[in-house]
Amino acid sequence: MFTAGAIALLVSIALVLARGCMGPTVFDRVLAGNTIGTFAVGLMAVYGFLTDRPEFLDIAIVYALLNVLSTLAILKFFRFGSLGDPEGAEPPRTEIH
Amino acid sequence: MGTAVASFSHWATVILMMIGLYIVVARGNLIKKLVGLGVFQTSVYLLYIGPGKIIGGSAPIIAEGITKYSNPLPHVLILTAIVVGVATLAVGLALVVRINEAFGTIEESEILGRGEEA
Amino acid sequence: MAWIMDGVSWALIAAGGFFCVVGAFGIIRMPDLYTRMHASGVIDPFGVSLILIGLMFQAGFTLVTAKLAVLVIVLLFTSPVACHALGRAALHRGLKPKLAEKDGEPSNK
Amino acid sequence: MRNLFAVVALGGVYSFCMALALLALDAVDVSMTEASVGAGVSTVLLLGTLYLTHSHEAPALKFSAGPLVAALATGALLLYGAWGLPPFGEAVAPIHQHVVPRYLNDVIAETGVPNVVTAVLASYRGYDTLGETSVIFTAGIGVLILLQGRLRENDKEILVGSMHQETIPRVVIKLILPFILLFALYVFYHGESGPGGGFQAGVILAASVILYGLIYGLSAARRVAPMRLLEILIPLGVFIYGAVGVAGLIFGGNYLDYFVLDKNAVHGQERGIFWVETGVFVTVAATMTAIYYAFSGRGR
Repeated sequence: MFTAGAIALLVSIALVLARGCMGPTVFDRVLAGNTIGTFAVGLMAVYGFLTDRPEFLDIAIVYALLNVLSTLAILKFFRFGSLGDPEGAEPPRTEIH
Repeated sequence: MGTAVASFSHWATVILMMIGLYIVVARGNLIKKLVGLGVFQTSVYLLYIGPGKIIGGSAPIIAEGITKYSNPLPHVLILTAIVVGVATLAVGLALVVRINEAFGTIEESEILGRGEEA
Repeated sequence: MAWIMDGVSWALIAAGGFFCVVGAFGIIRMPDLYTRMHASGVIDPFGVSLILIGLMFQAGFTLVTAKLAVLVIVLLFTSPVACHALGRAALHRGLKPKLAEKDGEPSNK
Repeated sequence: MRNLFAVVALGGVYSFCMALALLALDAVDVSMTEASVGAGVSTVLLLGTLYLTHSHEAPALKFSAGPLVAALATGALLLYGAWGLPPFGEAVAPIHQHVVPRYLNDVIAETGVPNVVTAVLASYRGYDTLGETSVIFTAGIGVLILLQGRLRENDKEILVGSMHQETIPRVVIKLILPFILLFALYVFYHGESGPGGGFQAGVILAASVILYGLIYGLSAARRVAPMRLLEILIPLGVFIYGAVGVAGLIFGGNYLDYFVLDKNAVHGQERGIFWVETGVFVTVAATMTAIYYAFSGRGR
């Protein structure tokens, strides 16, 4: 049963990874990365049950909490052009393809 | 077949190391060089952690009812290596920023050309 | 009693895995970023969360269940925010959604 | 791939996969470190550098075979070497014979710490970790020296949060931040009996400050964790670590010898490990935060 869940998650990771490699724009890649992070959380939980030691969910919680950070950093980068204070900073002319 | 699967970790290590080395040497962009260095580092992580795994063993946190543990020593070494790795990555990126301020570019070929002109 | 719990968690994990694969297919097959984000919306609340809830039934009333519950709640909070942030960033950079074709000519690409 | 943004985004994916692989190899502590570093810190550092430099790579001038040949030769050599390695996953391999059985068998009796990785890290191989901590300290100083000085011209106070148009991230992050802080402390205190410890907790704490800075602006983050405080904390961690060692000397043992820190030797070990982890925690957290400040506060 756990094996089935793990296999489903692994297949999904492979599919999304393909999108991350193809992704025409940067945002597609970031979306793929974010989704893979979510899958990784599930896979870590399932793996804990597979090996009969489900105490190690802490790693999954770290992922779940910090996964949002990189996406927000990219949002901020594209909207304000900097990671610190936004005032007066020109958004960089970044190409998205 | 069995041995091929079992040596998967060796293969992954070797392939990642080749990729990392190639990026570091062949790519002119300094940020990309640092990313390649990161790939190289992760291959070293695998090189250490892989042999430490015992099939049927468990994570090295002592608990009742478990008799076989994987080797904790590589974990210790690599744990510190990761944090040191990110610290050195920061130093490298800081150097890249300073190079960009001095030369206006982060391409190796352009920096070298600039040096010859001067 | 035990077999009921097992059955429920089996069903939840199977459904979660199904939704995960469906969402992943959506991310692969959909034509542009915004529709892909729509597909990824299936993954967080249905796919992974259902798997985690299914695991909760396996763990019983232990610390593990509490951690899994925290995990589900955190996922339900953060991943929509990440998606929202991504959509805002893309829209801000002028990435237009691909609209339906009108009168035989592609309206927007 | 010419766009360095794509490289950064895929680098995050790579780090995820790496953490999963490490988890599958039973290295829970390492996996946790990789998770917190890859998801939190390195992406932000790379993005900060991209902002300060260029985000597009110039096309390669010409293809040269030399690096490819070198890489392939290295790979061939490594495979040749791997031929002689013991088979994967066998308990009889030499790596499992030397000191490790002692660690695994005696760790509870000697230190009372179930997490062998923490015990080896802080106690058995304390010198190594002292070295690593000073490397991090040095790296932090190096980054600060390299990047301090040219601050952004309009370094004004910002009364409203920087992303005040972005209501949803602001509210949700406000909800989540306390949990991240709490979780960092949990990882720190739980590091003796579960995966975690000073390194991971430090990185998570720094990540929470980074998140705060991203959402509410750098000056708000500077108010929460002022640079002057960080300049004290970075050396303080190393100092705590060294002081534990000196305390061992004072009580009549060797440097970094914890058995003498308490009448009960096991309690002494626990105490020593705790303080050493505290030192690591303080240094790592302060250094990572200071590095973030240095990168994001620099003007272009």
